[in-house]
Amino acid sequence: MDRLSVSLPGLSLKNPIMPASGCFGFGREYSQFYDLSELGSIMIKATTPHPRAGNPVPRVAETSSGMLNAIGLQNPGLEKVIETELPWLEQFDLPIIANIAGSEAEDYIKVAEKISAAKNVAALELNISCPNVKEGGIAFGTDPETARNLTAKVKEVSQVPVYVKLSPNVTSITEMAKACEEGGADGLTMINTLVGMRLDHKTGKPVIANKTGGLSGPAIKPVALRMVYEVSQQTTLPIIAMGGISSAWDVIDFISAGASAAAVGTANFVNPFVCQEIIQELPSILDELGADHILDLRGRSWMRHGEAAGHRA
Amino acid sequence: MDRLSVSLPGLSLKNPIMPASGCFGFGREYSQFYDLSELGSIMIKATTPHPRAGNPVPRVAETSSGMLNAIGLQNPGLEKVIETELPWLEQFDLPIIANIAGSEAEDYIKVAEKISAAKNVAALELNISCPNVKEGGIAFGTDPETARNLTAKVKEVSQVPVYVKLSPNVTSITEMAKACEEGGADGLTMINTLVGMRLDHKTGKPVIANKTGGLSGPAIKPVALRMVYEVSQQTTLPIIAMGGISSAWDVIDFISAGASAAAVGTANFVNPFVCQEIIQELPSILDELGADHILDLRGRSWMRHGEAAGHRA
Amino acid sequence: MIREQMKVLGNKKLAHQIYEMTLSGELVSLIRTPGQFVHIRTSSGNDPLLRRPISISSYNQEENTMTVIYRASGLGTKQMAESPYDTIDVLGPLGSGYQVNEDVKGKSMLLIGGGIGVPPLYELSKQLVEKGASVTHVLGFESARVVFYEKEFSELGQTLIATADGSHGCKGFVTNVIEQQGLIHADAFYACGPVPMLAAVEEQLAHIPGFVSMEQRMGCGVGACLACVCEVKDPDVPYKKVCTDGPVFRKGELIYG
Amino acid sequence: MIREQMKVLGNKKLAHQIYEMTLSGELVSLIRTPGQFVHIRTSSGNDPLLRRPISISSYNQEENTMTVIYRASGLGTKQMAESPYDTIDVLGPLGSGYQVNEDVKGKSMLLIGGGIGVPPLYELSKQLVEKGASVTHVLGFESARVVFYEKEFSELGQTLIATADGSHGCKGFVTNVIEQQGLIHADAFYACGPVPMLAAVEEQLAHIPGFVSMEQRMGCGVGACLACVCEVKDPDVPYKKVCTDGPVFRKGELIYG
Ligand SMILES: Cc1cc2nc3c(=O)[nH]c(=O)nc-3n(C[C@H](O)[C@H](O)[C@H](O)COP(=O)(O)OP(=O)(O)OC[C@H]3O[C@@H](n4cnc5c(N)ncnc54)[C@H](O)[C@@H]3O)c2cc1C
Ligand SMILES: Cc1cc2nc3c(=O)[nH]c(=O)nc-3n(C[C@H](O)[C@H](O)[C@H](O)COP(=O)(O)OP(=O)(O)OC[C@H]3O[C@@H](n4cnc5c(N)ncnc54)[C@H](O)[C@@H]3O)c2cc1C
Ligand SMILES: Cc1cc2nc3c(=O)[nH]c(=O)nc-3n(C[C@H](O)[C@H](O)[C@H](O)COP(=O)(O)O)c2cc1C
Ligand SMILES: Cc1cc2nc3c(=O)[nH]c(=O)nc-3n(C[C@H](O)[C@H](O)[C@H](O)COP(=O)(O)O)c2cc1C
Ligand code: FES
Ligand code: FES
Repeated sequence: MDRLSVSLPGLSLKNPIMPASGCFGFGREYSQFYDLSELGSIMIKATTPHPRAGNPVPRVAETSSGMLNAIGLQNPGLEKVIETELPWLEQFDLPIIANIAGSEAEDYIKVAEKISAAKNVAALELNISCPNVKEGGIAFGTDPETARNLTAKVKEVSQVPVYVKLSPNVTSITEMAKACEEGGADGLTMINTLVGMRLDHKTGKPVIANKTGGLSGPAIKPVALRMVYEVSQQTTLPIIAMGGISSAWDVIDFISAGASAAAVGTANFVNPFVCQEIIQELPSILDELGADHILDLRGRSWMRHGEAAGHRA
Repeated sequence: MDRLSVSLPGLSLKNPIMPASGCFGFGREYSQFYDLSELGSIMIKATTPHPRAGNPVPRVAETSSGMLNAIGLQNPGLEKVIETELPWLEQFDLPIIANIAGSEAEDYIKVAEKISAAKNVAALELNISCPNVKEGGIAFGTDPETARNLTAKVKEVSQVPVYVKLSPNVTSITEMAKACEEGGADGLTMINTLVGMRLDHKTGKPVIANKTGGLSGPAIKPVALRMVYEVSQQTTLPIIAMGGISSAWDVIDFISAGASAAAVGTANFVNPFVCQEIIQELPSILDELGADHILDLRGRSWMRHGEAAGHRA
Repeated sequence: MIREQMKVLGNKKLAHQIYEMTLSGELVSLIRTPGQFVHIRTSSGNDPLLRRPISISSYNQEENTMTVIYRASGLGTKQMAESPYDTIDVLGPLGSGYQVNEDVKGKSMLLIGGGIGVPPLYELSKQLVEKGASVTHVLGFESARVVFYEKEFSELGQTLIATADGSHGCKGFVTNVIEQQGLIHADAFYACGPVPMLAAVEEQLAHIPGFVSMEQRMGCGVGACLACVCEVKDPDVPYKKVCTDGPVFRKGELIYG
Repeated sequence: MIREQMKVLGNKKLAHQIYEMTLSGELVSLIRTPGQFVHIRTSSGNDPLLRRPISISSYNQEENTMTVIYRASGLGTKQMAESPYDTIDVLGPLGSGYQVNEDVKGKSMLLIGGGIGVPPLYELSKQLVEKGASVTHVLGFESARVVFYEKEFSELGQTLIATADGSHGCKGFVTNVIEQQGLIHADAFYACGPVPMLAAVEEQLAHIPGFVSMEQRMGCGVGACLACVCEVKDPDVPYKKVCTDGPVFRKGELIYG
């Protein structure tokens, strides 16, 4: 039965469910809970050319139905990821999506070139939307021209398809999406976090050391859904959606909005089994909706009756 | 005791708490619950030159810690508001903030001219951020140039100070704020709703007839807080803050972020007494924080120790 | 109209997903007509955020008690069903219900309910009977397992059940039953249920006076937010509000979209 | 490390805002050392969203029961205190706790706790005593009304209380008591409490071996999100994770910000 299999540029997924970058490390911790081979893919933690210590603490704060984080791209650096983390992940039957980040275009190019050559890296996710670093990150993700150029440069060196991760902190998400498409992106992932803040009641100072942080979790789902709905109608690029997904029905919502796959971030912290549970629940939901294949539901929020769905494996 | 009194352009407020526009009608319904004279002010429902029927139903949908609405500026029109609603409100000891909207600049100018002449209208709130109408609304609120021009034009005709209501659906909220400042705004109100969407699980279609709606409630508070924090440091305009406020501590947060007053929207639906309760609770919180006056806390999130607060009455 | 932490005297399952909650408090003394509703907060946190509108299905103003009957289908109503708390936050009574005057005496009244539209008809029927009317109930449900209050209604008057799948009573819709049983000659009708049912009933019973109770997604429940509007035929009034102008409207007043 | 809907056997108030919850379940059999913690989900909805890290204060692996002691101060812990439910969603056991080896026999151990850092020391003390160590407890609290477990600790060894306002025991901090009572000559110390206390204790007891338990705001609780890091002195390791490398660290390992 392949009701869940999805084929996207570079990615032959047994199901369209994967943990979102930064919310699953490099998989080691969650491998204690279930067999990671059950997943469609893993979007690994952002990798930068050199090791990064990340931001001071506190790095997280809770908000109504959401959380703020400012981890600051802490990661062991390109070399360690290639030599240790990726080989460790080879034991699982999975294509890996490598999330790459940096402070300047050169950083992205360097990481893209090297990491895309790794055996199990099937696609890159260009993180041009991290709100938690002083330089780079979100700066690339809020100006269409910059995003287009960066995408084109990374495409030149990458041996695997390139997905660009969009920031929701923009006036026009479709403009950003189109710029990435023009730059040669093979797909989009969306959304990264919304910039937010929490203050300590007593002192009135920001709870997070970085002052602002990225808002994730169910609170942002309506915004993410709307953006996927808009972008999927305006570009032909496949979308891997994320933003508040914590149940199989949330996944159906994003597929209906026009996504072809879905990533789960914050919900892993609430329930470490959430990805596994979603994958197990999807078939019965497809039964309930009378759908043979999950992608038969793709775009049904905006598609006129009878139109065909796409990207089915 | 005037620990809560706040003096802003055009507004001499006995306390800085008021219901947000569209969430309190013209006050009639909530006057059944408590004496509206207890409020600092009321931001009345958006008024347009002519009566508007608004959008088809469903107009609201619930989300995690939030709600979506697409009322579509239903209102009885300028004439009725001036002849019936505003005179009715005269029985309360309150300055009124009139929220004005339209499809084109002429609409705003027309409403501003007339409504600012009403006896109890002490300030205008220029709604350039309504996401739920096809024309106008948010279009004015996402382009700095357009916002500046509109502000300037309205200023020319208004007999009372003009506050501009900012949309959070922009790449740079400070750029928008500065544009309004340049246009001559006397103050800012922020934030309006984030554009979002909810889908029906079964059909996959948008729940709201208008397809997208504006997200409000506690879910958006971290975004609102961050924006007030940014804007209050970049302009000298006083800010009336809103976005997810539902308790006295939420008010303290926004004052700490840099606002001078606070408006309560969605929370009125959850608890019709919320504004009254907040006003009653504030003094004991000031005691707890050792603050003589609420504005002694203004901007303490970003202010260096010992700096003075402002806008105190 | 008050907001009250009402005492939960009982919360019992009546049928598949259908629960009856008995509440007591001051709020009961303010109820004016059958068909009014309350707005219930099901969580003390922000999820879900909004209240849930639920009809008052019966009330006793001597004992200050009332019951609501609800279907536990979504987040909020499921919380109600599972609530282990002994009080619940209720806003009400809201809306204007069915007027029951002395002139109903001797009249034959047809009460038509569909699914979770059935509950408010129970108090209405009690009051009609008390005032000397004779009542006939036609109640439509999905299937046998969600039927409730058949006995209670039967004690007040003839009670005919229709189920969509024929698993109980007649197979079909309430309009089929009304047709088959020749009930179109009642003196007046009162209907509450899904919009398609209301539309069909209004058409079928166009020749007699009637009242319908509407549902709409709500924000405030008190008339301020303009979420709950419905279109009316009167061209001078583009919209009416279900929460305050309704939920009960006169037959012919509404445009069913 | 499992996720389990644990049975709530008891949830009792010990002092002002301080509660003791007794839980039973399979999870208990996986506990390895005192000082480990669990990650508790306090709501079934999304508000609050995240779990709450709470230390295991004692456990009984024959009966599969454990207790946690917590302060009901914020949204999540208040929900725990008020919970009428008879199960609760627990993830654990997490982190690495205090190692208690046979070589503690005959040694004099100093256990230092501050506020809600006190609970994990209780199981630690029990195990140290069981293995033949002699224990002295120095427990610091804000004031008399939040003191808990004085009797329980007293049964295991000398127990000295310090309160910031002097309303119970000595007025002052734990370091004052340690100084005054000449306790700096213990064979080793174990501390759990707020960071300023840990820093002061490490300085005061720099001459003896010791272990400290750290707190940090957490996301996942399992080592994946990198929320809970703390700075360490080893220049080759910029950060360690409280949730997996800790919460217990060796004295001298951490840089207190
Ligand atoms: C005047 C009135 C009287 C009602 N009386 C009853 C009654 O006596 N018994 C009963 O079971 N139901 C009644 N309903 C319907 C009831 O309000 C909804 O079933 C309930 O709100 C659904 O909440 P949920 O938590 O199950 O669903 P969710 O899916 O969690 O609801 C999401 C949102 O949609 C709204 N919503 C969903 N369905 C409806 C609906 N049909 N009407 C209005 N809002 C809806 C909810 O209020 C909530 O804001 C009444 C509705 C109205 C307007
Ligand atoms: C390893 C470890 C063991 C702990 N053991 C205990 C214990 O045995 N008893 C006890 O009462 N408390 C303990 N704490 C502290 C406890 O986790 C916090 O008091 C609790 O999370 C606060 O939640 P709240 O709902 O009351 O506060 P809220 O203000 O609602 O919390 C908001 C957010 O901040 C986090 N947070 C707030 N304070 C702390 C804190 N001090 N440490 C970590 N996160 C915090 C919360 O987890 C939540 O994500 C421990 C913390 C850690 C890290
Ligand atoms: C703790 C944390 C760390 C994150 N780190 C990264 C990262 O390294 N790279 C990235 O592209 N996104 C990162 N994100 C964003 C998520 O991948 C995701 O886009 C976002 O959280 C929205 O999804 P969610 O609501 O399911 O969490 C991080 C999010 C969180 C909560
Ligand atoms: C039902 C509803 C109607 C609204 N109508 C208006 C309006 O007419 N004019 C306006 O400027 N803002 C309107 N708003 C936005 C609110 O004034 C406020 O900016 C927003 O809801 C955020 O605050 P909150 O989270 O406290 O609700 C409306 C919001 C809601 C929920
Ligand atoms: S629900 Fe707000 S006007 Fe009816
Ligand atoms: S809490 Fe996630 S790494 Fe420690």
